[in-house]
Amino acid sequence: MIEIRIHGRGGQGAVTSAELIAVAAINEGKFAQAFPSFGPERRGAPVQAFARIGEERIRTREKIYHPDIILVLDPSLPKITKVTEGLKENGVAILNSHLSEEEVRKILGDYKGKLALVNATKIAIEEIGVPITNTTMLGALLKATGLIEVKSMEEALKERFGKLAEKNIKALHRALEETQIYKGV
Amino acid sequence: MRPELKDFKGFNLKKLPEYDGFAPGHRACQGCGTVLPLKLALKALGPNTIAVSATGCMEIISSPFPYTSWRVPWIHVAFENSASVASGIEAAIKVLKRKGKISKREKINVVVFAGDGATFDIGLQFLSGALERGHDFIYICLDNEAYMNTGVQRSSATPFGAHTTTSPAGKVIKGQVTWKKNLMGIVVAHNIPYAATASPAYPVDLMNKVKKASLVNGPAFLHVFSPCPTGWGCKSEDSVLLAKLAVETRIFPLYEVIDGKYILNRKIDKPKPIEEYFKLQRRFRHLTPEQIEYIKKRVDEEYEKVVKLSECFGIES
Amino acid sequence: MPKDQGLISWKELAPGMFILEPGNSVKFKTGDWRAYKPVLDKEKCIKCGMCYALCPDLCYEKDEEGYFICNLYYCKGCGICAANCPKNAITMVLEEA
Amino acid sequence: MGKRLAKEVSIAIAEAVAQCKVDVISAYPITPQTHIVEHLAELVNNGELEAEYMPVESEHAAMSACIGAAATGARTFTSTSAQGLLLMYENLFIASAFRLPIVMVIANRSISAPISIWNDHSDVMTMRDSGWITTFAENGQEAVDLIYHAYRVAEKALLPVAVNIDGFTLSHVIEPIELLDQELVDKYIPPLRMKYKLDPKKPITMGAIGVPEIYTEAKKAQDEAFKASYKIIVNAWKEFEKLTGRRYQPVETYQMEDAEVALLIMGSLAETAMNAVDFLRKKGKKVGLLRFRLWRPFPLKDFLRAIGKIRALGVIDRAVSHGSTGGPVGIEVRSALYQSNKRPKVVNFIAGLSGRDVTVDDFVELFEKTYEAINKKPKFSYEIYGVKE
Repeated sequence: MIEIRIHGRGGQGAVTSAELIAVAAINEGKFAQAFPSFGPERRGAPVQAFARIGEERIRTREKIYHPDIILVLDPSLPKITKVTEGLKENGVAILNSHLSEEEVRKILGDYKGKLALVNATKIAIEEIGVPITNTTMLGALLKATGLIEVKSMEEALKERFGKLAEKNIKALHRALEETQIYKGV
Repeated sequence: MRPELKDFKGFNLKKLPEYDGFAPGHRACQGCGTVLPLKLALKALGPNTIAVSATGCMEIISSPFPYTSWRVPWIHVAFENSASVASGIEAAIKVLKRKGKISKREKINVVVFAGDGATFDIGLQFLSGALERGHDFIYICLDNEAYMNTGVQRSSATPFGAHTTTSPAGKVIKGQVTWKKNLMGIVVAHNIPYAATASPAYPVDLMNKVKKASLVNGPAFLHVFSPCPTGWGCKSEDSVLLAKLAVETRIFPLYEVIDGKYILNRKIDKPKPIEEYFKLQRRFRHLTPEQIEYIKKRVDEEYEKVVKLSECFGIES
Repeated sequence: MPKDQGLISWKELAPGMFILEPGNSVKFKTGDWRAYKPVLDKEKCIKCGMCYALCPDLCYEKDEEGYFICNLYYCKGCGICAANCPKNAITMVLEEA
Repeated sequence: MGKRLAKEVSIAIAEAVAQCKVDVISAYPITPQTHIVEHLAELVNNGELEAEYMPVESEHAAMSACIGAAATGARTFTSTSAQGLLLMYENLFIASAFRLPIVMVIANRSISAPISIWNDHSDVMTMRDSGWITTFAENGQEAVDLIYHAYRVAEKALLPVAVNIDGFTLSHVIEPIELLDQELVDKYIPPLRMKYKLDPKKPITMGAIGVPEIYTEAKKAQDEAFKASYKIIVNAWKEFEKLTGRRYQPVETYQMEDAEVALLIMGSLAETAMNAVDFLRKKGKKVGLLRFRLWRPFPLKDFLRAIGKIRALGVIDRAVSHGSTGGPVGIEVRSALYQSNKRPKVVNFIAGLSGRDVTVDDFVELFEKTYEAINKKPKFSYEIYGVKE
């Protein structure tokens, strides 16, 4: 079972990305679960959403304390919250950032594991016209982990966004191309 | 005028319908001026009616198991929520008609009977919700100006100065200290098609209003003056007389509000002295001349408001 | 306690304790609440129906001649009919013991 | 069979309610049940569901409207949580006494104060004496199946049914769910025909005064009907199994065959607890798990059968009964065992209040505490677990 924690700000679509991950995985015949963090936070506040994917029925309702993957939608978040908290040693941190690996590692502090970086804000503005990075970051997730097939995610996006899916799919593909992956140090 | 009321025909005292939705053998007090308008309303509505009662005297006196005075289907749920119960019934009828489970041609009246406590106080929010949602139902408030069922406690419908067990005529504070809540104003503010005041002293007028209420599409509201010999401390034979005096002294003006337009039904140019009304009731016995003076002034003011409202719409009664 | 005071087996109750017989309070006598009874003077009566309309206890029934007659099985003796008769055709008379 | 789709549990519940061809929905928003009634509003406004949608002004009105509509012969639905359930409280008793087949989903949430939107069972435990058939779902699939089941049972038993789903931890989770095909739903839930209803053609009086000479009989009749609903419930589940292959029982067991220590849980936490059972079993500990799917009527016989030969039972309550001898479930279970020859030691934990996570590690610890009770009399009649001292 793979556990994913998504960091975003209220209104950036963190919950939607968790949902899309689950939908895509379930449509592939896998088992999955997605749920938001249930807080009083409103638009703008740092929020989390969670997803689990497994080959067998998922039978836990715990929160996710030791994720395999973290997905950070907003470039400013690592400075204000410890996004890598509990991340497994062999896990992967996928971040929206225009900075270099070195600079990002500096911000993350003691994090030594695998890293994936993409300037998702830039892609989202160029492709979708708004700095909402959730679908772009899904591209980075797919690139970094291969957890879900690109086609399944495209289908999930179509199902979720209808006419607006096309732009999001474009953003997803750009992230697939532009995401840089760095091994652990 | 609303199209539903175009061909309206009133009742004739000599030829009232024979059907009574309410049966004798009920346990109301001698001379009850609350069951009287209830009986008249059910007569006006006829058998194709579903009635809802709020908790209160009328519910108690009509249904001590195994007896019921209701010839129409009737439900009592609780004190405050009869408007919501009625709106559920109305919604059910609407959808079951659409689904063909109730004949579309069948016109079923849904009517609520609730006292002043159930309407002015504890059920006001429920009434507001049901009126705002626009259900096709009739809400009849039988206002006997206090919580009679529990032993004559004051409500927000109790008139200024009246003695009740929770607004007693004490040595310092003499009876109810607040003016009666303007319920009609609140109801009319919901922009419902039909609202009216009525009195059992004018039985045909009351029945006509009930019939109009049933004819309009959407919510209708009747505020009915309902004398209570037990709670008011009057003779049982005087309840109709008091209902009449309340109109003739301008205390309880009779009017209708159709689509927001006020129609004064009975203009009282020479009002009877208010003392005539007071002296028949023990609840007003303690009133000081100052209190009476204040009441007179305020009654005239409130009456004039209704006159002005009806004049500004220019509809003659 | 006799059945008509409500004491019946729980097995005989309709679901919800619903009463299935509409208006069965007609069986219940309220006439014994009365101290005074209304007496009609047919000479004065104009058959206007005011007593019929205003009786809170639904006592009045029309007879074959069109007079409204008080059913003393229900009449509680409130006197509203007498007080509101436009022709003073009804008088309240003390019940004989 | 229906298609397996990724759905938020609330959305799936709303779709199942729609499949049951509900006539009247009365709704008032309260977190975390809102998604259910929002989706029903969408279905009605998009013309996908022929029903009257009543956006009422309070939960009290919501239940009142359900009573009115059900009394008129309509199939009804409402949903609420926490304070909303408490606001409709007096109506709960009236709905059941009137034998009205109302179906309600409660997205369980803790009661104020302090105000909290998160999940526990303190709301539903307040209504345990209200005469509602009460079931608890463990996961999204079960939540949906319990909806179908609720209409079938409610209308056969003429009693209202409350289906409980854990707020957020179920209501807001997306997971794979299979809705039934419409034909199967139609087969399972025939059209509602009420023998007694508000009908001018056959007038009846509902809600007469129960004088002292009849109130006791009325309650006895209601109680007998309520107890008799057990059979209807079990049969409805059997029928459901025949149609779908999905098996439901009043008391679910996990690894109970040879268990010597067990935990008893209701709702979605039981799934997490299974992982603790697996973990301890691997270490050779004979532990098992019990779960009440049916809470009212209380499945006494199933429970006594299910406990097998355990020596200690840890009952996990998700509500406090202040100053009592245990949590609501703990009290009930002890009382059930009193009449039985089988008397495992019972320890009672109150855990997972207001969304406080109960993890696999926690369940392992709770098993250990329950083990201790075999040889050592617990010092407490109940323990609020995990509280910070």
